[in-house]
Amino acid sequence: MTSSSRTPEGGRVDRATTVEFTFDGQTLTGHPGDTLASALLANGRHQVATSIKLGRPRGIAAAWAEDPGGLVQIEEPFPEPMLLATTVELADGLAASGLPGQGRLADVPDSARYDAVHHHVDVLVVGAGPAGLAAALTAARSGARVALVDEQSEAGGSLLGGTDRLDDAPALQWVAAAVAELAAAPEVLHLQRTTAFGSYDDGFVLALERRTDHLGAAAPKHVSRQRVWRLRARSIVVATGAHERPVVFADNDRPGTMLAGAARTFLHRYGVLPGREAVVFTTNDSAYDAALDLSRAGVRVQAVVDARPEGSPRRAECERAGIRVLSGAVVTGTRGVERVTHALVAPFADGEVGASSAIACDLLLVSGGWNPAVHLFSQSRGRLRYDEGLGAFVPGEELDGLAVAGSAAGLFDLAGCLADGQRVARAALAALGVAPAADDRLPTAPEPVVPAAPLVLWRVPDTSGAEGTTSFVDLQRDATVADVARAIGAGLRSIEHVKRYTTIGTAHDQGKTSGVLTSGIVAELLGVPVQDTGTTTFRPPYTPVAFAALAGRDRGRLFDPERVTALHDWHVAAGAVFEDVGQWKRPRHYPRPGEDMEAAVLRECAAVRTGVGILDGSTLGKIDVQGPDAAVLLDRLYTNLMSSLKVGSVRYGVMCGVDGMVIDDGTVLRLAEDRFLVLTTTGGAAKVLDWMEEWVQTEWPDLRVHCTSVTEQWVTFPVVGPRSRDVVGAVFPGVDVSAEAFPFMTWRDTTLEGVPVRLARISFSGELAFEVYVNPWYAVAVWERLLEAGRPYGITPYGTETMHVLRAEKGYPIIGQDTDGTVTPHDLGMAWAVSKKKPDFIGKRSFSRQANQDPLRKQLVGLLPVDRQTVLPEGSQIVEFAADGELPPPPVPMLGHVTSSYRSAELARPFALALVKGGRERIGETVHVPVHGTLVPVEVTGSVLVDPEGARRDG
Amino acid sequence: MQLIACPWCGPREEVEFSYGGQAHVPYPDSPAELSDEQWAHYVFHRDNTRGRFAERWNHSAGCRRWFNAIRDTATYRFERVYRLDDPKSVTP
Amino acid sequence: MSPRTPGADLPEHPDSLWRDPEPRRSYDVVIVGGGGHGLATAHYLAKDHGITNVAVLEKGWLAGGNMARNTTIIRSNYLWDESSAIYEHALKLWEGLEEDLDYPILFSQRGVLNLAHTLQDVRDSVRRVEANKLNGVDAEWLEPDEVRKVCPVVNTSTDIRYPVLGATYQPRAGIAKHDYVAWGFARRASDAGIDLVQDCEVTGFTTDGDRVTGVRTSRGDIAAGTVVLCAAGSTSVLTDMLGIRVPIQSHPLQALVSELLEPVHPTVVMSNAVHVYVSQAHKGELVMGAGVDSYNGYGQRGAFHVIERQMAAAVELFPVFARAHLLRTWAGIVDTSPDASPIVGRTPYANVWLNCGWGTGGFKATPGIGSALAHTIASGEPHPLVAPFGLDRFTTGALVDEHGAAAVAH
Amino acid sequence: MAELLRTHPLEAWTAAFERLPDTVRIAAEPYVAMVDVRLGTVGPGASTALGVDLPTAPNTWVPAGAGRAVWLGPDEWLLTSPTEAPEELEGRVRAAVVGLGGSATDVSAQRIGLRLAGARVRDVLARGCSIDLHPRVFGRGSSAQTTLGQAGVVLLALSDAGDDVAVLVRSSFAGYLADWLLDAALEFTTTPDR
Repeated sequence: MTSSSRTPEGGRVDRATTVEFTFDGQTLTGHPGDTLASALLANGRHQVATSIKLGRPRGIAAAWAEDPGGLVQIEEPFPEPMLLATTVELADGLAASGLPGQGRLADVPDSARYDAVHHHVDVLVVGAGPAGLAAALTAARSGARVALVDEQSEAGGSLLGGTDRLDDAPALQWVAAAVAELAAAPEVLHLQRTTAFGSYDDGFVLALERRTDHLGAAAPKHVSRQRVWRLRARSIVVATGAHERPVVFADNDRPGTMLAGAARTFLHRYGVLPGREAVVFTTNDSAYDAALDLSRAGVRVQAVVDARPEGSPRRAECERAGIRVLSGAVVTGTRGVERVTHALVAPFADGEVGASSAIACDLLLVSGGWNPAVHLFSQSRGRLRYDEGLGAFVPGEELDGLAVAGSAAGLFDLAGCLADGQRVARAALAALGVAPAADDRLPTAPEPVVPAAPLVLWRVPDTSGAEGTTSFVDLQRDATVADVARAIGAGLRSIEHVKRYTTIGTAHDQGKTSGVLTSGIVAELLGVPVQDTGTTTFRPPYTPVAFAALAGRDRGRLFDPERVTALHDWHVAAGAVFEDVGQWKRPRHYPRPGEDMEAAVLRECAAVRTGVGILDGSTLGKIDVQGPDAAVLLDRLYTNLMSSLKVGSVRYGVMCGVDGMVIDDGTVLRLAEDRFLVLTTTGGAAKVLDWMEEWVQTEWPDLRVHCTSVTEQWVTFPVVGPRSRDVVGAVFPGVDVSAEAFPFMTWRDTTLEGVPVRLARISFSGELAFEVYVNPWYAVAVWERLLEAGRPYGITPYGTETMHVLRAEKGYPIIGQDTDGTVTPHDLGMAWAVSKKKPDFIGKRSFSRQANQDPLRKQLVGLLPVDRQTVLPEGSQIVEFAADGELPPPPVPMLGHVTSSYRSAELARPFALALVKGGRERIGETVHVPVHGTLVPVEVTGSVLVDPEGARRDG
Repeated sequence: MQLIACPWCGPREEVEFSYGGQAHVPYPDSPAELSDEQWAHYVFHRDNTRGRFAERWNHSAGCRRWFNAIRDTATYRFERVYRLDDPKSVTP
Repeated sequence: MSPRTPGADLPEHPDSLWRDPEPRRSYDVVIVGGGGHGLATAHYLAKDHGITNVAVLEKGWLAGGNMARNTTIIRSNYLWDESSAIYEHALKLWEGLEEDLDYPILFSQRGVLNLAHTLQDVRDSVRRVEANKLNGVDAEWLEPDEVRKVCPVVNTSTDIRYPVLGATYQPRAGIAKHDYVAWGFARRASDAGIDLVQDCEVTGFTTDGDRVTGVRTSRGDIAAGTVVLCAAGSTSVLTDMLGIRVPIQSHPLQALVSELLEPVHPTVVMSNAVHVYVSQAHKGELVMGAGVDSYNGYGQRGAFHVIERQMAAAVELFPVFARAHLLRTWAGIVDTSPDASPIVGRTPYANVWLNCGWGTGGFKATPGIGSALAHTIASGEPHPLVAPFGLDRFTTGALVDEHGAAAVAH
Repeated sequence: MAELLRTHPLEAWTAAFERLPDTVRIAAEPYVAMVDVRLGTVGPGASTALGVDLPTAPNTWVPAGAGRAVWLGPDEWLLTSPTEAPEELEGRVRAAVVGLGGSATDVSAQRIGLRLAGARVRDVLARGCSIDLHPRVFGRGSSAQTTLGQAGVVLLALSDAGDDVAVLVRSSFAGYLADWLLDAALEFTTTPDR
C-alpha cells in the first residue's frame, strides 16, 4: 500500500516490505527504514500529541532528536514512556500513542537484557556525517584503533537528507564506500544507532547503542536490547553536526510547522512529502534547498519568506522554479487548529513588522540558522563563544584530546566539512605520534555557492495581539516569549533564573531548540550582548537514557556479589535460613520442620550449652601479619598489649580509631615471634586490613612488617559446648585436648590425613570450645568428620542468631551492633583491654578529652525485663522509671537504647544488652522501656548474665 | 570517570582507587603532649582547598599501594602523582 | 496541596521577585552566600527581629548553588536529640511557610520511607523511630507489607539481593519546590529592604583585632557590623581567608531527574544500604540522588559510575522504573563534617558567625536554621537549637554523630 | 594415607561451563599451591633462593618452574606451584626470603583460578573490565589486578592473541564471578538456555 504522502520513488526505506503499526489505536503501515515520525507523515498525520499545559495540538517539527513536538508513549512491544516519534524506528507490531505530557511506566518488570562494554581506542569519532566519516577514514587508514559512533540507523548524517554529490556521483555512494572501507579495517569499531550521550574526563565517552528494537519481534532475547559503550579514547573528534534553529512567531506551534532541513530529510531519506502547499520562512540561504527540493518533488511552494531585506543570491533559482521569494518579510503567525492552514506574512524592515496577509499552506518550513551541536564539547568543560554572524554558540577554545569538526564547529559547506574532518583527525593522530597514511584522499565536492550572510532573528514581534503568549520558545514546556518577558519583568537577570522561572529547557529535549533562542531573547529584552547572557549548562545525557540501560547487568543476582563460604552448599542442603552480613550470606539458623526462628534458636542454644554445637565461622576476617616488627604494629593498633603474647597463645583485642571509638575487635594468635594471625569481625575484615596497610605504608614505613589477607585461606569451625572436647579429640587424635595440655586461649597445629589443621581454644560463648582452622579445599570433609564424631553427642549446627544469643549471655559485644561509632572500650566495660603501659596506641589520646570523662557516657549493661516475658525490640529506647506507668509528654529524656535482645534458653527468660547513660552506676535500678505503647519495667544488670565466674570455658 | 595514574600500575579508572584526603598530615610524635585542641586538629581538621591540593590515594583494587597526588579540586585534574617516599611536593 | 494534574500544576511565579541593587558601602549585617540559608536568615532577621540593614552577597546568581541542586527532601526523623530538634523546628516552620512567604512553595507532606535491608538496619531504624517518638517527632516502623501499602512500586519481594525488611516512616515529611522556596525568601527579604547582591564574590575580609570590619568583594569593599557565613560547599574558601580552620570537606553530590511520568510513586523512599533516594516531583518527574563522590571536589560535577550504580539500585528497588529515562544529571558541593552534623556558631572572630557542614541536610533545615541563625545574630548568643553544633565539640569530643548512628543521610 | 576429599566452589558450575561454545571456553583451574611473597628489594640472592627471577615490571607475570610468578605490587608477588603442597611452598619460600627481610604467606585457597579461552574471551571480559585488553597492550606475560564486574581479580594473559586468559578471584566471589561470566557469554551462545 502506498500511503497518501509517500513519494512514488526515492528515499531509503524498503518499499518492498510493509510494516504494520498502530498509533492512537489506528492501524497504519510504513516501511522498514521509516521512523515512527516519517511513517505518520507518510500517512498524512502531522498532529502527534497535545501540549502539556495548554492542550494545544503539536506535531512533528524536526526529523531527529531535536524535535520539540512529537512525543509519544510506546505501548507495544513493551511500554516505554516518552520517546520522540522521530527517533523511534518502525518495526512490525509497534504500537504507540501521542503523549499529553506525562509518560507511563509499565506495571510489570522489563525482561529485556541491557549490558555495557568497555572499549579503548586511539581516536573516537562521534558522528558519521561528512566530517565524521572523513575523520574516521583518516584515522583508520593510519592503522590507529578507531571507533566511529553515530546515532542514526545508517551513516551519512546530513547527506542522508540531501542531494549532495561527491566525486561526481551521489554522495551516498561515497558514504557506502567509506563504510565498507571502515568495516574492512581491522582496528575500527563502527556503531550506528549509537548515541554518544556523555563526555567525561580523560577521553571517556559514554554511548548508548540501540541494538534490537528495530528488529521488532525478531529481536533475539539473549542479546542485549541496549548497550552502554564505555569508550576510552586518547583523542576524540566531535563531528555531531548542527541543529537547525527555529524563529519564534505567534502560533509557531501548529502542526505542519517544521524546520526546513527536516522537511528535506523526510523527502530524501524517507520518501515522504510532509505537505502539499508550503511556505518557507528563513533568515538564511539553507532553507532555499528545502524550497527547491520540495518544489521539484511536487510540493507547491507558495513563497519563500526571507527576513533579510536583500534576500538571497538564490532568489533567481527559485523564481526559475516558479517559487515566489518575499525578501524583507517575515511570518508573523499562522492559522489552523490541528494543522496549519495559513501562514501570515508581513513586510519586515528595521525590526518593524508591517501589515500581514495570509498565504494558504499546509506546511510551514522555518529556518532561523543553525546551532552547532556543542553538547559533548561543553560537557567536557569547553568554553563556548557566541558567534555574532551565526547567531549561535560555537566552541570557543581548544581542548586537550577533544576537537570539534564540521558543522559542530560552525562550518556549513560540504567540502569544508570533509576537509575539516580530515584536518582534525590528522591533528589528533599527530598528537598521538601516529603518521597519517600516504593515501588519504578526500572526495571532491562541487564548488560551494557562497551563501549570503544570515540574519540573526530570534523572534518576530507579535502583532497578533496575543502579546507573545502564543509565541512559543519551548514547545515542550509551553513556554512563550511572554513568559520570558514576565521573568525579566520580575527582576530576573540570569539566564539560569529565567530558565527556572519559565521552565524552558527542562523538558524532554533539554532545550535543543529553545536554549539558544532563550539566550537571544533574554539578551534582547535586557539590552545586553548574547555572549554576556550565555547559555545554561549543557549536562549529560545528550538524549534521554533508560534507567535499565545504565543499570546494565547489575540487576537481580548480579546486583551485588554474594560471598559464600566453602560450606555454602552444605548449609543450603541443611535448610539454613540466611542472613546478609555485608556481602556474605551466613546461616542465621537451621530450622527443623515446624520450627520458627525462636524455637530453632532456643534448641540450638540449649544444644550448645548442654552438649555440643558447630558453627561455620569462616567469614571472620583473617590477616597474616609477618615480620620482625609485627608485634610493634599490633601494639600500636590494638588498645591492649600484643607484644607480650606468647607463641602458641591467643589474646582478645580491641581496635579504636584515632577518635578513640571502637572500630573492631577479635582474637590474635601468635604463630611465631615474627608472625601473628589476626582475626577480625566479618564486616570489618577489609576495613582492618586497609587500616593496617594505611598505617604501615603512610606513617610507619620503617616497620618491617607485612600484612596479607587470608580470610578465604582458612575455614573456621567453632566446635562449642561441654562435649566439644570429645568431638575434637576424636577427630584429631594427635592432639592432647585436655585442659592442662591445651589451655584456654592457646592454639595447636595438627594434621588430618596429612592436611594441616590448626585448633584454637577460643570461646565466644563462655563454653568449652575449639576453633578448627583448615584449608577450605577440605572444608566439607572436615566439617563432616566433626559432625560424624559429634553424632553421639547430638552435635547441632547453629547459625549467627544462636551465636549472638550465646555471646550476649556472656556480655560479649558485637562491634557495629552493640556499638555505633560513639563507643569507647571503657564504655563497653573493657578498661581491662586498654593498656596503661603503652605510651601510645591509636585512639589513646582521645580518651582524655572532656567528653570521654563524662560520668553520663553510655555504658554497656544488661537488662532483664521484670515480667520475664517481654523480648524488648532491639533499638528500643530506655527512659527513667515512671512511677505512674505513663510516659511524660515529649520530649522525654532518653537514657540509652537496647542494642541486643534475645530469649535465653539458659536463663529461661528474655534479656538484653543496652547502652545506658551512666549505666554501670544504675545496676540494680529499674528503668522503663516503651514497647508498642506500654512501658516495660526492666532491671539494669551487669552485662554478663551466664556463668559470670567463667567456670565453663574449660568444660 | 577519570583515569588516575597509579605510580606503579599506570592509568586506571578511578573506581579502582580509594581516597585518603589531605596528604602530609603526619601522626603527632607525642600525642600525649598535645592539648585537646591540637589533638582535635590532628583528628578532625583537614585542609579543604579549592584548587591545587596534595592528597592521598590508594590503588585499592590494584596493587593496594598508597601514593600522593597533586590534584586541582576545582577541575579534578591530576597534576602529578608521586610515591610516598618522594620528597614532599610544594603545594600552593 | 494542589492536585497533580499533568504538568499544569506548577503555580506561576509572581510578577515581581526582587530588586537588583547596587551594594551599599556598609551594612549592619552582611550575609555571605545567597543560597537557601542566607536568604532564610535574611528573611527572619527582618521578620522576627526588624533587622533590615542587611546585605546578602552572592557570588553567582541567587540560590544557584546547592539550593538549586538538591532533591528537596524534607524530614526531621534524625536520631540524636540535638539533630531532631533543629530539623523538627525546621519542619514546623515548613508547615507554615507557604503562608509566611505568601509563595506557593508546593510543600507536599507525602511522607518519607527509610528502608531497612539488613538486621542491623532494622535495629538502627527501630532505635531512630523510638527516639523520634520520645522527642515528639512523628515516626513509625513499618513491616514490608505496610511499606507496600504506602508505596506499592517498592520491590518488597523476599528473593532480591537485599530484601526490604521494613522501613521507618515519617508521615509529615515530604518535598517542596526548591526554587520557589528560595525565591519566596528572597522576595520577602528584598521587600523588607534587605539588599540581595548578585555577582558579588567575597575576595577577602578586613579585620581589626578579633573583629571583622568588612568584606572585600568583586563589587567593592563593604563594611559590616556582623558577618554570617552561609556559603555551604564554599565555606572553606572563606574561612581560609579568615585563617579559621573548620573541619569540613567539600564533596560532589550528584542528582538526576527523569522525564515527566504519570504518578506511580506517592511518597519519598530512601535506602541507605541499596543507595537510592527517590521521589516523584510535582510535575511527574522522578528525582533521585546518588551517593557522595569520594574525593574532595568543588567542580559541581561527579563521576558517572556513581550514577550508573544509582540506576542499578533504582531498578533493583523499583523494577517498574526500568524504562524511565535519565533526562539530566547534575551535582552540588556538599560540605561534610566529621560527625555528619552541621557546624554552627561562634568563630574566633567576635562578630563572625559560622553556618556550614550541613552535608546533605541543608535544604530540609532551611527555615529552621534561618530563624535560629537570625535569633543568634540578633541576640549575640547561639540559639539553644544551634548551641550543640559549635566548633568546640571537636575539641571536647562531644560530637553529634549522625553517621555513627546510621541515620540515613540526605 | 587416605586423602581427605577436596571440593571446589565451582563444582556446581561445571555443566554450565561445558555448554559454552568454543569461542568462550571457561573452566576452573585445578588447585595449585600459591604463596604471597613480600620482599623489599629483589636481588640475585632472592632469585637464587627462590629459583625464579621475580618480575619487577608492574603488570607482568613470568613462568616459575611449572608455576607462575605474578607481580602484585612493588614489593609483592604471587608465586604458584602445581607440584608442591601449600605448606611446602610456603615453607620453601619463607625460608628463602625471611632472611632478606621478606615474608611469605600461604594463600593457596584465598583465590581460585579460571581459565578463559576462545576468540570471544576479550569481548566477554570487556563487559566488566575497564582496562585495555587489546593484544597490543595485554599480550602474553601481562597481568593486571583490577575488577571484573564487581569482583576483584588478577588477570594473566597466557597468549599473544588475547584469546587465553587466566582469572584469579577470591574464593568467596567465585560463584558470583562464574554467574557473571556465564551471563556475559550468553550473547555468544547459539542456543541460549537461559
